[in-house]
Amino acid sequence: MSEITMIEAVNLAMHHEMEQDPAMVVLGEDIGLNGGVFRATVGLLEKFGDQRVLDTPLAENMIAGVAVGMAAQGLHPVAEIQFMGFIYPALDQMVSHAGRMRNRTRGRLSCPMVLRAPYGGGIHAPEHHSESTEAMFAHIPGLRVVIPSSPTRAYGLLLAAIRDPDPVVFLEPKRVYRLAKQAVKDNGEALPLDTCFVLRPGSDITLVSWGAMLHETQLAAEQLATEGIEAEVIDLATIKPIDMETILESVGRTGRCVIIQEAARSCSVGSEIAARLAEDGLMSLFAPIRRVSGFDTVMPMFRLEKHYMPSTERILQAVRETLEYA
Amino acid sequence: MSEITMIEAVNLAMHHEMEQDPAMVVLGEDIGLNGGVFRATVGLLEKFGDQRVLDTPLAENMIAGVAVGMAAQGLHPVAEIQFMGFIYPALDQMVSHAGRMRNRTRGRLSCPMVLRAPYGGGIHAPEHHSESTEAMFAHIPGLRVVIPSSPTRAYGLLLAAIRDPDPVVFLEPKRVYRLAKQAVKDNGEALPLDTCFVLRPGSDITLVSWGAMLHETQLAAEQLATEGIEAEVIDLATIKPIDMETILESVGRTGRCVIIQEAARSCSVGSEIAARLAEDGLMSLFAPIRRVSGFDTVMPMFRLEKHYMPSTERILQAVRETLEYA
Amino acid sequence: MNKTTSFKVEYHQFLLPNGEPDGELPPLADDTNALHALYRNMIFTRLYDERAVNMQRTGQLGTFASSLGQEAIGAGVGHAMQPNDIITPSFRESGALFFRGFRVRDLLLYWGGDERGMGNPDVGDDFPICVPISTHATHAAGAAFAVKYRNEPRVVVCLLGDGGTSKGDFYEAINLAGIWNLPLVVVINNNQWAISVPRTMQTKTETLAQKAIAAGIPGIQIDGNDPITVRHYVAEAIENARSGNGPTLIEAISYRLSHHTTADDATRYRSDKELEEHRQFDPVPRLKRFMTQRDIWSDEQDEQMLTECKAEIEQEVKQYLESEPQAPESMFDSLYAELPGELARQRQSLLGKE
Amino acid sequence: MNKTTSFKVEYHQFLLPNGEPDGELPPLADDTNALHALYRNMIFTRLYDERAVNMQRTGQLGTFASSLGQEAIGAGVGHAMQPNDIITPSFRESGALFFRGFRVRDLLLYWGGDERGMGNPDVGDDFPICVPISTHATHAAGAAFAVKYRNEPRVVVCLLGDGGTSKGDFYEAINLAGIWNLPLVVVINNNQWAISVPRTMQTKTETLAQKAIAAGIPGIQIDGNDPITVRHYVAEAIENARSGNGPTLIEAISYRLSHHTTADDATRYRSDKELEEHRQFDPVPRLKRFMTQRDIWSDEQDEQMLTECKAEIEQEVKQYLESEPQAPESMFDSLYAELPGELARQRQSLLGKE
Ligand SMILES: Cc1ncc(C[n+]2csc(CCOP(=O)(O)OP(=O)(O)O)c2C)c(N)n1
Ligand SMILES: Cc1ncc(C[n+]2csc(CCOP(=O)(O)OP(=O)(O)O)c2C)c(N)n1
Ligand SMILES: [Mg+2]
Ligand SMILES: [Mg+2]
Repeated sequence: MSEITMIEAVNLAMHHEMEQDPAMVVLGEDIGLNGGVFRATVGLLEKFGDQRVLDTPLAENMIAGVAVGMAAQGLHPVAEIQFMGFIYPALDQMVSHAGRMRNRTRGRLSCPMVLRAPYGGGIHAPEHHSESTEAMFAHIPGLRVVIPSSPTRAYGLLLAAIRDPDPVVFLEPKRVYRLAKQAVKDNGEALPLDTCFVLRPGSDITLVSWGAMLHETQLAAEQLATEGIEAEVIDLATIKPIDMETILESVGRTGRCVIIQEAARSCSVGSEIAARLAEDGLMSLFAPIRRVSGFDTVMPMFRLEKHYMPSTERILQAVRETLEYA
Repeated sequence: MSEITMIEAVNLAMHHEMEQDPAMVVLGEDIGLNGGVFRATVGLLEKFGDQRVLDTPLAENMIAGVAVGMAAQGLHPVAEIQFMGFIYPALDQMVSHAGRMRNRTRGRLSCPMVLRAPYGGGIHAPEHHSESTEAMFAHIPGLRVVIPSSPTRAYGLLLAAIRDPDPVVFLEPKRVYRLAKQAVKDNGEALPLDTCFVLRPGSDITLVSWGAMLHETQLAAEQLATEGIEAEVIDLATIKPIDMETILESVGRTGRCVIIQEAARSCSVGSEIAARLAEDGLMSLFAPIRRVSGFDTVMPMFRLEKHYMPSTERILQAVRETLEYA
Repeated sequence: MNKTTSFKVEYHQFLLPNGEPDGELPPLADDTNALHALYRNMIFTRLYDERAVNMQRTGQLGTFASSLGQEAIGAGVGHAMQPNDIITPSFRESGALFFRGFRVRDLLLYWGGDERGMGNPDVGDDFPICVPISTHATHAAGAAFAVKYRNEPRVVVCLLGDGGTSKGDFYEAINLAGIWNLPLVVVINNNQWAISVPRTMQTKTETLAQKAIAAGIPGIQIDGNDPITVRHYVAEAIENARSGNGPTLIEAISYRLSHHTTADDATRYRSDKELEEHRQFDPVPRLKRFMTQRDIWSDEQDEQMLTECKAEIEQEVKQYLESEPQAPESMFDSLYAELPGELARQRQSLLGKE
Repeated sequence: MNKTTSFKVEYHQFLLPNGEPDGELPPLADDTNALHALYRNMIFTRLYDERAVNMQRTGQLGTFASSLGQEAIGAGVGHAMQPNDIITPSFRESGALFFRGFRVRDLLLYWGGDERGMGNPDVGDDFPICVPISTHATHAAGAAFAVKYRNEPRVVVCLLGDGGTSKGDFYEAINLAGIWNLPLVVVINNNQWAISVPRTMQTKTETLAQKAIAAGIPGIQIDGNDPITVRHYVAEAIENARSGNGPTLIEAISYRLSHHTTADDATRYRSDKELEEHRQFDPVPRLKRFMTQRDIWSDEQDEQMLTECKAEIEQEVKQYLESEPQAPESMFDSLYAELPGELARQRQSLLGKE
């Protein structure tokens, strides 16, 4: 069992499942011989051939639509969108068909597909290569939306996504792709698609985050620990559905909550969590729920991206204000 | 000054502005000779000719993209998407270009376009004809999103949208199109694009809603009034930006808030309002913030749509629970 | 250096509008059973349409799209397909769907606002009616890949309209079908109108079939009001695809004799003159005349078939009207294979048990 | 009845790869100033590319897309346009952008992650670089409508790649341009690759030019590595559009001699052999040889021009490197004409003044 990066874990999960599941195919732009622009699909073409690893023409709407058609006819397509900034043409298929096929046919047909895409900023990429628009997908009924934050969770959650009988949007925080290594056991064990992960227990305040922002969130928690403040850090992991039990239980104990996301603020996943806390956990709150998030601006080009993305300092400031609130 | 319906008010505003503004053009499917499937553009072709009133081929992505191109070159296009259920192919253009043109060129180019679409349920329409996905647009930086709820506000807000130097998504609750008439003065006066309308003052509870749901919301408020409960009813009207001042001020007085929307619940406009209240108005709350909304399911086909859409009863129940909360 | 690459698009027709053959006929013209089946399907569809329009008027149905005048396309396509083939229909192809095993009550449920219409479990793998124009074209390509991947001798047929050819989905799908050599037949029902937008405002091309050239696949134009032509060329394309020879685009030229839907008033944008001129191309009398001339159809048979079809339709209408509505909570029950907890709670709240 | 409609696509080339003329040359071949300008632009672009790739390697620039080997397309297009025309560029057409008035520092700013690159106020109405493939094709159509609407004698030129022809946007845009008879020229830079996907996996068609047939507009194929051919046929199409004769699609055949971008490693998917074979078609030596043969270019001139170009580029690089970063709050300042209140508060919070 070797230590691997998150991108390697993504690759490993696909290797594992293609071996197990002859109905699984992989499709997308540059995913064949090139192995994907981030190398997520490296080795798949060589191992499984060009009828299971399909380089497509350049058309994201088509990629998603073809995946819907495949999935409705018994295949398990895992489609890659090269960057989340190019996912919007695929959104029509996700909202109009993927999320509806089972419901519309009362279960006669279904849509067991996965739409994978790297997302988020922080790697000095060109325009349109750094977006975080998971909220759009989390608003769409009939989908699941999953965001891993570490190699082990990427492996287990991607396996679960591929095996899930319904469409899953699987967003990979590309800043984490090679950030750190973890020992990942290739044992084919999937993780649940409806459960948060408590990365750090704590009793003073609850920090909820997902994807790459957990890095800064955990740094903040470590800093706080040196000051004697114990922050509970929760990795949301499944953006849709949201495991509110875990969050409510935590906030029930801490009475304080800061939500940290890279995405723009308005109508976001952070909004939803805050709204649910305000609905179901209001009376356990000692302080307002703070959201530390991207601004409601276009993600700036990379020279300024660090000012857009929440920093450890911004998180700490929000935590301090929340703790000091009386 | 005659009494007119909302759809007539929409039509009137376009007539008014085309008269004033030679750079304004109207485009979309069936908007010419047919006058639009809801008759929003009736008479425009006859009056302004086929170079200003443009029936397009059937392609929503193209309609939005062409509008972006027109707007960047000095025209003021008002594009119609026939139903919101078909707006998703246009979303790519709105997020990737319309909302970014000014920012990306540091103001060298801009995008003064309007994307109009009827939305929402309740008229027994076929599949895909009853969606409310305003939240997706409200999440997109650089856009404005506006939803009128009456003939006068449709007239004034649409004028404002057309004159606004930035892209505006203008969503028309089709259930209200012919619901009631109002006297609308064709005086060319626009309404502000960043201000709520308080439709009914009240001191016991704040009800925030927009679009067609204001109908049920106002019915609920009337019912409550007969019971001696004074609900303040706020028409959000501008979904992006949100006028939180007005809402916070109201909730500051009432201490209780119910948000009513037709859209699915997760990551919605209602989530955003609740989150902001939980952030900036928490300590004035006597009770949890309730959201009465569509479910996180596919909008059912019309035989069941009334069970999906919030009813006056569901609103009343939420209000009562909020009032009784101690 | 100057080089030239050339392309062509052919137009085919067997029966003239008056039912007379135009040149040599295909073997199909001698297959009485097949002709009877095509004719019955067209009559059945027309009667169903008429009934459905009336039901809409009396509030028993929602917005409805008739295929009046275009029945030869649905009939020809439906008859040309093997049971195991897969259809991805638009919303205007009731005739084809009847051949595929959808019942009148299924379609009435669908247009009556009830999901169960597309849920008929006996229907096999066919796709449900697709409302967002041309979005099903890529499904058809994906489905065609799936059957090819499994080496199944099945073909996918996608139906869309003239308006549908303006949408990116259509091009993206046929382009993929070309390069992946998929067993796919795309049939354009060119009924000359997309609601109020005439074919001539949809695209500058002389034909819609030539759009195939952009995908490097064969494209042909056929008389879509001649059921023999439709059945023949669609079957040829299907069997060609089944043999591994890849996709075909077929433009079937027809005319929408009805309003766009019951929500539309075509008199706003279409002249009576144009409408009347097109009645002469009606596929139903055309096939009837051909069969009568050949002595394989009589007025008595016609009468009897009409009576039978009407009875069957009434029987189905009755089933539809008597169908119990779905329970409100059904909106949750087919959404996911397993309902997530947060939705289970929303479902409870719908039931009033929060 | 059988009828056949026919279509064709022509291929044009003036200079052979070795710089020899292939048949009769156009007047442009005698326009020394024009040839010098084309040549200088190609050289300048190549030097700029080289410099930019180096800057990326040393961390002074972000991901960068070179146009090595394809300079004739940018040069020919840029030179063929009138100042008042409008370009909608892809991300790989630096040469055309230099002709349009973008400076090296503008492009470096852009690839250096700074919005000001596309903000150069001297640039007029040209569209910024478009990263999402082919999404600018519809902008081009909209812009073409705008100038036509105002009766301005202007033409819009849209540049996109072979990969870009697979995307629905492309078809939707040319279809509209056809039916609306827009003053639009779409030039496909067919450099044979879309990152790792070869032209042959992108579409089954023999040419990309034939995709024009789907829109009912003229489509031609030209040697995109011959700057004289590019300049000539693009100018012809532009002037044709200016005269009210509508759009043209031009497939300019070239080859990407570089990696896709600095983030790409083409050796993973492309053979050295293929790459080496294509070096013979390089447009830069081709034009140089032609000019030398005609005695309108000398080695001294070449040397001098290289030196001048390098100096100019260095000057610009210096400007770029010395540019003060934008203030962080600039991300708010060009978002709306007037910043909404809620964003003004977010802006304050960025400044640490909540
Ligand atoms: C994407 C999309 N846009 C708009 C509509 C609304 N609409 C329904 S049918 C139709 C016209 C379709 O024309 P055509 O493809 O020729 O099919 P026909 O109705 O003639 O059978 C339109 C615009 C839709 N259903 N989907
Ligand atoms: C919509 C979209 N999908 C994917 C990408 C990522 N991407 C950037 S360039 C490229 C290939 C483009 O190929 P082509 O159109 O031939 O242009 P070239 O790079 O060869 O100039 C891809 C897939 C993108 N920019 N936009
Ligand atoms: Mg039609
Ligand atoms: Mg290319």
